[in-house]
Amino acid sequence: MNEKTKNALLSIVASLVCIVIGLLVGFIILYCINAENAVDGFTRIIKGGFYLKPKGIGSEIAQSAPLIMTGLSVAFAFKTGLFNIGAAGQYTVGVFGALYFAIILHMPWYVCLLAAMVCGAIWGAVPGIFKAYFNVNEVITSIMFNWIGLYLVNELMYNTIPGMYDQKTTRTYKLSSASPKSLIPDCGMNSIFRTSSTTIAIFIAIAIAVIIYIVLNKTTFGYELKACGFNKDAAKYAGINEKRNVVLSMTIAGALAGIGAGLYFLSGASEWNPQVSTALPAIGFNGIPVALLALSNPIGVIFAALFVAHISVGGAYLPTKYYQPEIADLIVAVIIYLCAFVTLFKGIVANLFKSKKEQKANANADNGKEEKK
Amino acid sequence: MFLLIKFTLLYAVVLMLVAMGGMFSERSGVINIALEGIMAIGGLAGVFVLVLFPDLPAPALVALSILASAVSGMIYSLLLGFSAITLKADQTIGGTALNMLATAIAIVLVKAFNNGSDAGNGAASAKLNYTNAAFIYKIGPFTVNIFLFIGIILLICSYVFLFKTKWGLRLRACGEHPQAADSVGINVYQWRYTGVIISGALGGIGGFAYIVPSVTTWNFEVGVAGAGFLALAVMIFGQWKPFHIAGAAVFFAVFRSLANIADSTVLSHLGLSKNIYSMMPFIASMIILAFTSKNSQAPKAEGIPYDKGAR
Amino acid sequence: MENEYIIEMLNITKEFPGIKANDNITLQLKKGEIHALLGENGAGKSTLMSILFGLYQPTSGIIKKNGQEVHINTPNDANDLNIGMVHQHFKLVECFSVLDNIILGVEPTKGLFLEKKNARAKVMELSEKYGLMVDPDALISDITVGMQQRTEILKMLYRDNEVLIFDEPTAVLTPQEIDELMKIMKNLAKEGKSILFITHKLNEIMEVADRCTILRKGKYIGTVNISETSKEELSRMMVGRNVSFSVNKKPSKPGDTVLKVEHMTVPSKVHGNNAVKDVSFNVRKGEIVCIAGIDGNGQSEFVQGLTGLEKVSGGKILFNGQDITKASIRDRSKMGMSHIPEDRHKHGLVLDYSIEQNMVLQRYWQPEFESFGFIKSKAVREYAERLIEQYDVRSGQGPVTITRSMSGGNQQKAIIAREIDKDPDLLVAVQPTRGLDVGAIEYIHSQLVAQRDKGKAVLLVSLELDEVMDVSDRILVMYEGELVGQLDPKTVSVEELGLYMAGAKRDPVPEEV
Amino acid sequence: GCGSSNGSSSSDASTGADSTSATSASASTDGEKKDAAGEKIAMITDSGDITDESFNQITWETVCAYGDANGVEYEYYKPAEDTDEERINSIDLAVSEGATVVVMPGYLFGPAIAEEQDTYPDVTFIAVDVTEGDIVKNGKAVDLGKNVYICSFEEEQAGYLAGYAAVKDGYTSLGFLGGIAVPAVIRFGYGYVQGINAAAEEDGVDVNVKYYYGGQFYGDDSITARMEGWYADGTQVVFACGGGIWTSALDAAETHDGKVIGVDVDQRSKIGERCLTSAMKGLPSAINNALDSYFSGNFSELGGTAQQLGLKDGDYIGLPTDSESWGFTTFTQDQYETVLAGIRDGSIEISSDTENQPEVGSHVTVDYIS
Ligand SMILES: Nc1ncnc2c1ncn2[C@@H]1O[C@H](COP(=O)(O)OP(=O)(O)OP(=O)(O)O)[C@@H](O)[C@H]1O
Ligand SMILES: Nc1ncnc2c1ncn2[C@@H]1O[C@H](COP(=O)(O)OP(=O)(O)OP(=O)(O)O)[C@@H](O)[C@H]1O
Ligand SMILES: [Mg+2]
Ligand SMILES: [Mg+2]
Repeated sequence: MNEKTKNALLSIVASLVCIVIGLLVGFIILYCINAENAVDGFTRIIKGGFYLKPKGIGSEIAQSAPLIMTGLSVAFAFKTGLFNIGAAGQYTVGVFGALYFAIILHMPWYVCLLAAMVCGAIWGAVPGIFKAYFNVNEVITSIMFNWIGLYLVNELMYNTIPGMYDQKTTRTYKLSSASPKSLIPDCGMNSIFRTSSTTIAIFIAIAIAVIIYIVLNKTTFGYELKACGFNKDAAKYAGINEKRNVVLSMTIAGALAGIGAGLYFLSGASEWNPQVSTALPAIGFNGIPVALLALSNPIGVIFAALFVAHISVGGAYLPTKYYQPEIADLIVAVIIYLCAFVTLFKGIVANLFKSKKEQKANANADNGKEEKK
Repeated sequence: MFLLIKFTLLYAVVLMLVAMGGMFSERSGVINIALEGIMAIGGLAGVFVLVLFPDLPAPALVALSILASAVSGMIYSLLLGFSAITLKADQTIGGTALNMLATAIAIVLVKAFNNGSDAGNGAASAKLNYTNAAFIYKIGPFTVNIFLFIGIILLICSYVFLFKTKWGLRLRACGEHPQAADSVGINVYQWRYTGVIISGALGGIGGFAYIVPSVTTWNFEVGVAGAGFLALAVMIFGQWKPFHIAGAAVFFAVFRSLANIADSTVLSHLGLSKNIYSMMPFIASMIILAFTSKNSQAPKAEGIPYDKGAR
Repeated sequence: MENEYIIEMLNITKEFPGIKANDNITLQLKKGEIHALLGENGAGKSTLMSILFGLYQPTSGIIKKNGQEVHINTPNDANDLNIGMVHQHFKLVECFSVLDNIILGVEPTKGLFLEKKNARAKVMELSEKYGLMVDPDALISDITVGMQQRTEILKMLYRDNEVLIFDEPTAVLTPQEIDELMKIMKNLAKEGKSILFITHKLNEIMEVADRCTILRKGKYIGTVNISETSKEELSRMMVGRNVSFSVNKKPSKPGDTVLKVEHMTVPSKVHGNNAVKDVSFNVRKGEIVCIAGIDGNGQSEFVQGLTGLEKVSGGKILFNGQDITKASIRDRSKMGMSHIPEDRHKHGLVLDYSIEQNMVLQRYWQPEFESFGFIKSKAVREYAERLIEQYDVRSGQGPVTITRSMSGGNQQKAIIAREIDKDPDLLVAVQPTRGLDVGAIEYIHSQLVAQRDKGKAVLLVSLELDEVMDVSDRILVMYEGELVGQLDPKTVSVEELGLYMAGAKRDPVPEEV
Repeated sequence: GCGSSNGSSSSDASTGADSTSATSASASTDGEKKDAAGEKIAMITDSGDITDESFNQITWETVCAYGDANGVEYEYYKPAEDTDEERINSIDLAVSEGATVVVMPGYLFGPAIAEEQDTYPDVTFIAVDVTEGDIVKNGKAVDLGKNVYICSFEEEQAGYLAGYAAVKDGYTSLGFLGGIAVPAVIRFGYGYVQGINAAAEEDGVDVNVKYYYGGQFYGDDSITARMEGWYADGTQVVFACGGGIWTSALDAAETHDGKVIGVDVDQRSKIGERCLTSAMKGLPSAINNALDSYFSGNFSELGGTAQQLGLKDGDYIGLPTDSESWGFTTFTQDQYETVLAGIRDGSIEISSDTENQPEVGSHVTVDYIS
């Protein structure tokens, strides 16, 4: 078995360990709060959308599309040595781009999606520039720009630009009425799942994930980006413009998050409420655990996102008689905390059968020296 | 005007305390993104004390609640220490996870508490109300809260500890060159834990100082609304030095208070919306960071897990 | 005569994942003696000393002090046993003052607070007594390597250590400074201190040591009295064969100029003024020009300026007649400049990439390996396999081995292969043999000479005097960022070279030869 | 048992007249009575939580009280996301778990009702704060099914009363602190301004009003700070109109000796003697009536209708008149009665327009803070 496949296997095992432990802790919490309903509640979480077929599955799909994108956003940045905690902000600005082009300009959906992407990209680029040219830690910048983005978008939608905010619903105007042609086509999926916002968004997201995978692993561009991520100095030594690459990868990360926003809001799933300025969209932050769980592998992100969407939807089916809705959040958060250690689990699992191999390696290296003399 | 001063002091103390917390952690070599979460936990613990023992004598209540916030902050920060120091996991990621966890924990605890307290059926809110009279003093036209004094004392203590005691010397050595510290018999792990735990205490008190003097009801669904992150910016702006941090804190606090009371000052004529004002401190800090961190004094070994074996 | 030995390390074995750094080694140190520890790179010297100093725990074996078995689990224990160590890589906190570094760990306090007055007095007294001149208030980042080392020694003396370990202390010093150190060590020994002294340099051992223990590939070879042995015997014990100390090569026949540097000036990262000052010289086809000098005299900055890693603040660089002063790193590489970097881990390799990925680090973008933005993985694989074969780079799984898992020697070979195979007009080699064993060193030297004989230009930057003397055709000495002399290795003596390196001697360097 | 940490109990949540009808499922005439056993009341929350101290909480508490009084099972559901789809899913979930009556607070449920009323013809839907205009299915308004009863309130009347009374009581510097600017809140606020205007014009006194939406249904430090700014700047009374947001107004009022006007229910019990009065709307009574008519088998009367409940329909709107809740000094109960009468017979007309701000006379200056 060669290095690559072995490595992949390790990663998968490690992630599964995380999930299992996370769920276990989750169950314990359920049990502590209310013992006799713990099993029922837990099965609901495990079943996720399947507890309410077919609609649940539909909304699960609808929710995983943006999650995949924000997950990709974070994962992509990780691969290039950056921690993009700003996906939430880039997502928010992306929402504005999508909805402005839809509600005000009545553009077809793909144009709106592009707008979302561009807006997200801009919001990602700024921290990149700060990192590359002022050496400000991108984590701090991203956090700042999350809030700036939120306030800015709310200001624009609520106070500045007339015609986006609907007094009656206290949300932005529904696309179904304001600009139906801006809705992402559903190709009959809505009728299958008897939902209103299960669209081809999921396929777009998966396609993009595959593209990102190819870019990272098969192209010179990806080679450069990863080189910067692993070792800035070596990249510079190899004649790679590492500053430019930092900006680029943050821009791309932002673009991905922006697309995520587009995929969600252009599927008519939801409208933006510009009055609420205390919380950033959770989908943005959940991109982090998704990326971690996937160990930053673009393909892994797809499954990680499906999983997170799965248990979040499932969490909503907890009987409120016995469990507050936050329990689900707590369990997700616990899993996240464990994800911080995926790499660790990986190391542990690896060491179990790595050491022998290494010895061999060093051995032939040394014999080598002997022969020469 | 008096109001502006009042709120500036109020926020400045909070930001200063938390930023100094971050300083201790990073001086020992551990980046502490988790301050936001630590604040929430510390605030929660303190408030719980206020709710549970409302009829303690004021001084005892103040002391006990502040102690509770500090201790809970320490305990929560241990989670960061465990992941970052013992398990050598990525510090930023661990911190982020702790932030997400903190709000969830706070909500669940408060709701469980409210449920228990009136045998409700899930209708319990994530809010706690309490009285804060014991914390607030009127000096002439000024209203100040006890945390102002605590803050000043802790500021001086921090400075002395960091630059005038052997512990400070050792702590800083661990953040700058852990191998060197190790080679002269300083236990790097132990000192990094110390740094993280101190940051937990300051963060916890900071969270409590943020919640209690300003209102008598707190909705724990919002955690501490980004104050912890702002404190991180304050710390960088303050170049990891106590008194610089204090200055930076005041600077940010002015913006924050203006955002809230602008419409009852001359600024009301500008007719700027609250969104604009809320943006200001963040934009200001970005600009400042851009200029300051070119020659940043960040501890050299911060963010790098220390591994004895590695050469 | 119970315990004539102050320290005894008996049957010490230390294993690291995949390697036995020490294999059943016994070392006995007499009171008041200077005991040399000799061995190739990677022989296990530092490891053994690290064990004595409590940084590593031995896999097996025991340590005795004055006959009693002791357990040294931390440097603290070592300190308590009055054992001190000057490390191969200094362990000083850059942004602390000399004094703070000395007292770190044993800080004198009055009540809760630091109390440095007496400490300063004691340090000054010690530096008087042993002639260790330091400025107690200077920041480490601002002082010379020599003073940093004196600080390290004072660290030990301040702790009243009686067993002093020096790990390759002379590697960074000029012959003059070395003589200084030798005197100091003799002094210390006279004062009753017992000294363990690691070095690669036999004549140093012959000069100061009383006895010498030799290691090879982690194994104990033997302990000899210096009075009863010779350099030749020592070296034979060290490498297990007769070593030819000099590289055999034909005289060079230089062609026309490849590189011409005019008045180059490079600002410094650490201190305010320039690291490289108004340097001018040229390099011609078919010669190996060596820039000699003590670590930290601007060689690194000079190379960074030359290869484009840093901006030069003044002067001109002409490469094959073209001005490349402002050219990008990539362009310089395209024009035929190769660079074997000083720090293989920082610049030379992406340690988390596989060998094959590292092999194309300088040329992945060339049509040979890229089409429409995609990497031709097959071409890369074949190319890597060829180089691995040709330069015999050894590793676990061939081309897909993650570079981090390789030994330093093979990592270095991979870099050499990559850079030489570019078939450059100019090969800039910075300490190409650093941390490698004799076999690898011989091989790399022969490769450099081969380049020269193919009519290429080679610019070698080295700290190792022997390397400088053996390999180069022309020596340029750099001192405090300036070229202070151009010497002919065939005529110049090591001592004279040392005087130049120390700045004690200097004469103008012709821009053109 | 029902109740919550700081929510009001359903008894003081219902205004005057309806307190009779609150728990009288038995007091029914024709139509065969439903047997509580097989029945289940489900409540779905809108974007808020059942602890918002606003219509979600009041609805929930009313449902609890009703269920307990009549031995009917009840439960609430919180949609996973703030989307129509998830609201619909929640209804599905509720029905799949045996709900026969679904109670929903808030205009957000319009599309969900439009969707589900046909899906579950034999489930009864009761929605408050919903208008016919809200019942839209992909862009087009649809008419109510027989199994649906929706109602909204003329909050502007309550706001009007509060504002009018405050000015009549001699206050000349007032404030309005809304929660999220939802239609109901806006109607309260604009009514408040209209009432202030009317009183100011009558007495010819100059009145200034600060008008602001907090954007949330709970108080926090920044809103408290803002309120302190207001009171310090001379504001005497603040109409805290948005769930739990009153805590911020009260905190500030305490430090600067100001007054607070409560909303939805008589909040005297919560706010204390700083509570000048409360602008009440009969959310509980409306829900109780609907539930009554369902369980007494007369739902056909209400089914398919959309009511606009105001003073003309009964005591759905008003200020608390019992002595300890009556915080006014110069404003008398008689004056209050005359205004009520005026509104009832339409001689006083109050605009319910939420699109544009009410125009005011020369005596009143309103400072709308964005
Ligand atoms: N931390 C470590 N982890 C793994 N292997 C190590 C470690 N330290 C040393 N080694 C291995 O042990 C061997 C001995 O290393 P050591 O540094 O003691 O050699 P040395 O004689 O000091 O070489 P040098 O002359 O370069 O200092 C080396 O070959 C190295 O591969
Ligand atoms: N982390 C490590 N793990 C295993 N072997 C190592 C490691 N680092 C160095 N070595 C080995 O130790 C020997 C000396 O290596 P190297 O020169 O890189 O370390 P060093 O002596 O600290 O560096 P330098 O010689 O530049 O001071 C080489 O044989 C190298 O293979
Ligand atoms: Mg060594
Ligand atoms: Mg070495």
